[in-house]
Amino acid sequence: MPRSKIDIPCHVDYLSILDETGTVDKELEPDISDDFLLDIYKAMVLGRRFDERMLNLQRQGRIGTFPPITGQEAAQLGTVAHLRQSDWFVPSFREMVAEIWRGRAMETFLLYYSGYNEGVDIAEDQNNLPLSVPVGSQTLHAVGLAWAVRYRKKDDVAMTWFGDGATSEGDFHEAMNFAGVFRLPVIFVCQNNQWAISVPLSKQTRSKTLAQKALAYGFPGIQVDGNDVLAVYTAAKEAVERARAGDGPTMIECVTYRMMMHTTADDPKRYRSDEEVEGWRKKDPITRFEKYLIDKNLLEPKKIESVDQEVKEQIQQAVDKAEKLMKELGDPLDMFNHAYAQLPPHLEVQKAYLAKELAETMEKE
Amino acid sequence: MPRSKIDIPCHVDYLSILDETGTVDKELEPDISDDFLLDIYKAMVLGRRFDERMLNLQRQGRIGTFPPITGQEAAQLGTVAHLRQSDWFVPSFREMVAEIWRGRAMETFLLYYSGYNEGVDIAEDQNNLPLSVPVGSQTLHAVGLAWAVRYRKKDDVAMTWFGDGATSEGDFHEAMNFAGVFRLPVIFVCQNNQWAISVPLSKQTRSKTLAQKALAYGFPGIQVDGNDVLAVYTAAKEAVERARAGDGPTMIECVTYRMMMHTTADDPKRYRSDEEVEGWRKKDPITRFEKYLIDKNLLEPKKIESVDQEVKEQIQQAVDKAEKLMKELGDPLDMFNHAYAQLPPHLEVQKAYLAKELAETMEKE
Amino acid sequence: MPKLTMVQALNMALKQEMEKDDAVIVLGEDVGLDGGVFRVTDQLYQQFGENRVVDTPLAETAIVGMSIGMAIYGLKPVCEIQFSGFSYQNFHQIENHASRMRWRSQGRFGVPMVLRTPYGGGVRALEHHSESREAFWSHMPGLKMVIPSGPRNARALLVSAIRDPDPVIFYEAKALYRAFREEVPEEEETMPIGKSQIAREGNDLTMISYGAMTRPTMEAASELAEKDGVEAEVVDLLTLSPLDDDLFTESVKKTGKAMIIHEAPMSYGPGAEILARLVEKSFYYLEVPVERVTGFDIIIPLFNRENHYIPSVKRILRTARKMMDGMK
Amino acid sequence: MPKLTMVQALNMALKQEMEKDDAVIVLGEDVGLDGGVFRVTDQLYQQFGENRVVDTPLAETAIVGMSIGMAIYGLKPVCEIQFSGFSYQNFHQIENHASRMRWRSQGRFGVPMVLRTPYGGGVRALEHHSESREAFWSHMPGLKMVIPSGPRNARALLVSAIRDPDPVIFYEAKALYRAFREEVPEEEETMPIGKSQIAREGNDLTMISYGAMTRPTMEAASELAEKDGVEAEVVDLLTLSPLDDDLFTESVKKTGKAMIIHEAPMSYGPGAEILARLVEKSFYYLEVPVERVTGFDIIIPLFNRENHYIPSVKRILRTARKMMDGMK
Ligand SMILES: Cc1ncc(C[n+]2csc(CCOP(=O)(O)OP(=O)(O)O)c2C)c(N)n1
Ligand SMILES: Cc1ncc(C[n+]2csc(CCOP(=O)(O)OP(=O)(O)O)c2C)c(N)n1
Ligand SMILES: [Mg+2]
Ligand SMILES: [Mg+2]
Repeated sequence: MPRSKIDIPCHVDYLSILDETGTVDKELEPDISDDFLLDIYKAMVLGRRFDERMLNLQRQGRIGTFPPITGQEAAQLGTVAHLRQSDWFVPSFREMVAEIWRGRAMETFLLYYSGYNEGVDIAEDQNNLPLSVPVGSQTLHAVGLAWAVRYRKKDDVAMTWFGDGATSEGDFHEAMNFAGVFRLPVIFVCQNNQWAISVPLSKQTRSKTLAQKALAYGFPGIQVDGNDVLAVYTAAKEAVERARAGDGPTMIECVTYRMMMHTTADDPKRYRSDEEVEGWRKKDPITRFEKYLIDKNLLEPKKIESVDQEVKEQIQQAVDKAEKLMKELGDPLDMFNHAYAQLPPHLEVQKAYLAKELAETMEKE
Repeated sequence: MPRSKIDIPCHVDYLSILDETGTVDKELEPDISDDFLLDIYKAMVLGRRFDERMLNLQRQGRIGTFPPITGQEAAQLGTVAHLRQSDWFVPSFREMVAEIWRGRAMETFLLYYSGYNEGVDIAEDQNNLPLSVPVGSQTLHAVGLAWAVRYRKKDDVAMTWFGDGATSEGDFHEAMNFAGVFRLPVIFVCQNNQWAISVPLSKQTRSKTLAQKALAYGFPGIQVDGNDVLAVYTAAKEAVERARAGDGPTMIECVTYRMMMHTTADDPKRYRSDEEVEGWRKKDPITRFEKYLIDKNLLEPKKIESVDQEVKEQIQQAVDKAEKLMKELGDPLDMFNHAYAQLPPHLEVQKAYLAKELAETMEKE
Repeated sequence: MPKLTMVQALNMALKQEMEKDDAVIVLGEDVGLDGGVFRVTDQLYQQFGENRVVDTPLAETAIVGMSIGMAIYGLKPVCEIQFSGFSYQNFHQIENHASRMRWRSQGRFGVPMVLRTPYGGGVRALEHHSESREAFWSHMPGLKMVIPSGPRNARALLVSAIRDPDPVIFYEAKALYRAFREEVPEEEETMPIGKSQIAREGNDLTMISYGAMTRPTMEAASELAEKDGVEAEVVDLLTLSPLDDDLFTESVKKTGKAMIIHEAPMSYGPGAEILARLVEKSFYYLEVPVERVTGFDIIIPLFNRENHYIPSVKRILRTARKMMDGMK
Repeated sequence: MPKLTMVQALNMALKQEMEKDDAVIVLGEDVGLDGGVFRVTDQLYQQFGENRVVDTPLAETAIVGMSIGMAIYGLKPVCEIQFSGFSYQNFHQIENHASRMRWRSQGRFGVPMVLRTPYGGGVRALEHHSESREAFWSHMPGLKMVIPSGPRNARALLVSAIRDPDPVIFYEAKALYRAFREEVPEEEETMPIGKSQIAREGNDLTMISYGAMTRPTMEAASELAEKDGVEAEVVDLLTLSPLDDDLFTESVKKTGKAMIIHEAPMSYGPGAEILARLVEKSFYYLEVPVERVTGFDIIIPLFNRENHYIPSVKRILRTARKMMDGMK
C-alpha cells in the first residue's frame, strides 16, 4: 500500500433549522415545550435590552468599559439552556445573557463594570465560574472540572464558551487535546462572531471551518447557524447527551456576528464596513425566533410588548438596586478580602497601613 | 440546506516506498543520484555508530546525559537532505544526525554533552539554530524565520523537527496556525517515535494520525513510513518544493520508533516491553536501505565494511579532538560571554568578582 | 517642536525608525488597521502596508516566538502585547529563548527584538489590565527592561530599544499615554538604555521612582518643597535592568535618606533590589531606613478601589514626612 | 524511624496523603508508570491506579489549567512540572488564574492545588534543567512559595501544602533529592507554611538561606566555628512567600550582621526582598552592610562550569570572613 489515502474521520455537519426569514425546517424542529420556548425568548429579549441599557449607562459615564453581546443571544441561550444546576458553567467574558440564565443577578453586572469587586457574587449552590478575561484560558478549567466530575462518578457536564479568536491560543489546543485524550464530558462552544477585536476570521486561521478543528483531537465538531436558536439548541442537546453518556467532548461552532463594538472602548468603524454589519442585521436571532413563535401561536404583538415591558422593568430594578448598592459598598479595606483563605501576617500589616491612612484622611476631612 | 455535510479538505496520504524487507515500489522510487544515495547511506551509518559510541562514552562517565537517535536516521536524513545552505535548520534536541548533515562538527556534541558551552559552535555561514530543549517551542522560531525569508523575497525555507509529544504543546498549535495564516515556507517534520519519555502516543492524542492535525490549519499533512528513507525523502521533496514555490507549509509525520532510552537518564524497561522494541527492530531503516543499495549494485559487503571503517575513524578523530579541546577550554570566566552583545557594568563587576575568587584559589593552591 | 502625548511620541518613534530601516517590523494583535487598542501604531499600516505592520492571530506565544525567529534572521521586530497582563502567555518564549539565544548560540544569533506592552493602573480598566509586574522581566538575565516616564523619553528610549542588539522589554504606562504632552523634537533623539536621570534636584531626601509613578513622586516633591521646605531629589530610573545604581547611590550619599515608589506589589518587587543596592553601595550614608511606598501584596482591585491601591501623592508625602520627622 | 532520601520522603508524603484523602490526585508528565523522572511518584500508579495518578499529554499549561479546574471542583491536585525550567509554559495559568481565583470569585472558589517542581543546579543536567527562579512566584500575590531543605521538612511541608486551601508552588532542590538521608517518622508530620527555622544557633553573624543552599551554608558555618571561632546563626527560610521576617530580623538584632545565600541570580532575586525586610525591621542593629552571595546575573552555564556559578562553601566563607574582618 505504497501511496494510499488514510481513512480519517473527517465529518463536519452544518446545521440550520430556522432560516433567516423565520421559516422552520419541520423535519429537524426540536421538541421543546411551549413554556421553555417562551423562557428562551424572554431571556433573549432581556439580553438584548440589557445590552442596550448598559451601553446607554456606559455612554453616560455611569459604568465603565464592557463587551456588548447583541447578536449572540441565540448562540448563548441555545447552549446554556441544556445545563442543569449542578453542571459547570465556564464562560469567557462575553456571555452576559448566558450568565443571567445561570442565575447571575443583573445588578452584579453593573457593579462589576463599575469597578466593584462585589460585582462577582456566586452563591454556594451555583456552579458558575466567574467570567474570564484571558482569551481561551478558561477552556482548561472546564477540562479540569469535567475530569473531577467523572472522577466523582457524576453525570454532570462542563460547558465552556469562547470566541473565534480564542481558537488561535495554545490554551484552546491543549484543552481540546486533553478533553479528547481523557474523553471528558466537556462541551466547547465557540461563538464565531467573525471578529476578534479588529481581526477578521480570515486572518485568524486558514481552516475552512472552526468546527473541523475538533477532528485534530479525535472528537466531533459541528457547525451551526449561531443566530438560529433551534439549531444551536439541537446541536447542544446532542453534545450534552453524548457527554452525559460518557461519550466524550464535542465542539460546537456557532456562526454568528458581533453586531456592536468589541467593547465600549473600541471603534469598529476603523476596521469594518457598515454594509457588512447591515448584512448581518437581517439575520438577527431574535426577529426570526419571534416569527417562529408567532407562527406557532405562542406569541402575538401584545405579548411581545408585554415581554418587553416586563424585561424593561426588571432592568430598571437592577439599575436601581445597583445604584443603591454602590453607595453602600466599596470599603477600600475590602480589597484585602479573599487574597488567601486566611490573611497572612504581612497582609495584616498592609491592611492596617491602609486603615490608618484612611482614618487619617477622614480626620482631616 | 438544513443538516448538511460540510465539504472540508480532509485528505491525508500515507507514503511507503521501501518496505521492511527492502523491496522498493518501482513506480514511486525517487530519482536520486547514486552519489547522493551513498551520501545518505554513509550519514545514516555515521549517525548510528556515533550514537553507539556516545552511549559508550556516557556509560563510562566520560560525557553526561544525552538523547540517543538510533532508529530515527531515515526520518532525519530524508528530510534534511533537501535543505540548501541558506535554508534554515530549526531542530529540537534529538536531531543529532541531521545536525551533522548540516555541518555540525562531531566533537561539538561531545563537548556539549560534557557540559561545555563551547559545544555550540555555529559558523556565520550556517543557518542552523542551536538545539532547543523546551518541547515544541522551536517551531515558532521556524515560523518567524520563514516570515523573514519571504519578507526578504528569498526562496529559502525553514524546516523544523519535533516529536509526537510536541504536538500536545500550545506552541506547536500556534506555530501551525501562524504558518497557515501567513502561508509561510515552513516544513513541520514530526518524528513520531511513538513515545514521549514514558507516555505512548495513545495517551498523547486521540487523533488517528498526527498528520491530520495539519487540516485544522488549512494546509496539507502527510504520513510516511519514517523508517523508509525513500518515502521520507519523497514527501519532504514535495513539501520543500511547495514551500519554495510560495504555496505554504506542510506537515510531515514520520512514523518511526525510539529504539533506545529517552535519554541516558531514562530506563524504558519501566514502561514498555522488550517485544515492542524487538518488533520495531525488524523495521530498521538502515538494514532495508542497505538492501536497496545492494540491489541497485551501489553497495557490496566490502563497501559496507569500508563505510563502517571510515565512519569509525571519523568518530575516533572527533573523540580525540574533543578530549584535547576539553583540556584547553573551560575557563570559568567565559560564562559571562554572550550574555549581552556588550557586557553591562553590573556583569563586569560580577565577572571581576569571579576572577578575583579564581585568582585567590590559584594562589592558595 | 510639536507637543505630543506619549502615544503620539511612541508612534513617532516607530514611524521614523520604520522609515529609516526596513528591518523594523511591527506585529501584534490589532496593530494594523486598528492602529493598536491604544493607537500607538496608528496609521503605520496605512503608510507601510501589511508586510511591515502585521496583524497576527490571537496568540501571544506565537507573536513572541515568531519575533524571535524574525530577529534571528536579522530583522528588528517590535511586537506589541496588548496588555502586560497577557504577556505571561509568552513568558516561556522570553525565558527559554529570547533572553538566551545569543548565549546559547555562543554569539551566533542575537535577538534584537522589542516587546512593547502597556502596564499599570489608573485607567479604569478590566481585570488583568492594570498590573505592574516589571520585576519578573528585571530578574531575567539576558533581557533589558525599560520603562519611560513621559513622551520625550519614551520616544528616545523606544528608538534606542529598537536599535539595541538585545531583547528589550518596553513597559508603557497606560496612565501616561494621554496624561500630558511634551515637546518632542522631530529630529532623531535617542537615550542610552541602562541610564537613569535626575528628574529634580535636591539635598534633603532621595525619591526613586520610574514610569507612571514618577509623576506623583514629582508632585509630592514639589509639595514638600512648598509646604515643608524639604528639597527632595527625584531619580527617574528609566531602565530597571541593567540597573543604573550609580546615580541613585550618589544621590543618597548626598541626602542620607531614600524612599522608593512603585505600583508593583511590595514583596519581591523592584524596590527590594533598589534598596539592596543602596545598602550595598551607600550603607554608611543612610541615616534612616530606606522606605518603600508601593502597591500592596494583593491583586490590584477592580477600578473602583484602585486609587487606594496605587501609591498616591498623599501616601508618598506621608512617608516622606515620616522620614523627615524622624530626623528632627 | 526510616532513614529516607528527599525523593523517598516526598514519595511518602504523597502516598500517605493519597491514602487518607481520595481528593488528592497526582498528575503530570511521566508521573504514572514511570514514577516521575526523579521517581518522586514511584509506585503510586501501581497502588492508586490511573485515576489517581494521571499521566498527561506533554503540555504544562494544560496540566496547570486542568489542576485549577480540579481544585475548583474540590479535589486537591498535586501536579508535577518536570523541571522548573518548563514552568513558564504555564506561567499565565498561575498568574491569571490560580493565584486569583479565590479573590476573583470573592471567596466562592479556592484553588487548593500544589505545583511541585524540581529546581536548581548541581546535577550535571542539560540546559533549562538547573535554574532557580523562585523569585517569580514569590512576587505573585495569592500564591505560597515553599522550598524545603531536607527529607524531613520536605515531607512535612508537602503534607501541609497539600492540605493548604490556597495554591502552593513547591520547589524541590534536585541537588538534595538523593544527597543525604534523614530520619522521617512514619506517623503524620506537618510543618506550618510561612514559618522559617533556625538551622544552627550562633551570636556572631546571621546567614539566611533556603533549599539546596542551606547545606553549603551550614558547612560554611561549621568551618567558621572550627577555624575562625565565629558562631554563625543559620536561618533556613523554608517558605519564601509569605516570608517569615520575624525570625531572621530577630536573629540579626542579636548578631548585627547578615548575609543571604541563594543560587538564583542576584538582581531582583529573593535576597533583595530579605535584605529589604532587614533594613525595614532591623536597620539600627545592622553593623555592616548586608551581603548577598548568589548566582550571577547570567544564564547558569552548562554543567562543566556550574560549580563556579552556584555559591560554594568557599565563596560563602569568603564573604563571611570579609564581614567579620570588617569588624576587627
Ligand atoms: C490572552 C489574551 N490576549 C489578548 C486579550 C485582549 N482581548 C480581549 S478580547 C480579544 C479578542 C477576542 O476575540 P474572540 O476570541 O473572537 O472573542 P470575541 O471578543 O469576539 O467575543 C482580545 C484580543 C485578552 N483578553 N487575553
Ligand atoms: C516544555 C517541555 N516540557 C517538558 C520537557 C521534558 N521533556 C524532554 S523531552 C520530553 C518528551 C518529548 O517527547 P517527543 O516530543 O515525542 O520527542 P522525543 O523525545 O520522542 O524525541 C519531555 C517531556 C521539555 N524538555 N520541555
Ligand atoms: Mg470573535
Ligand atoms: Mg516521541
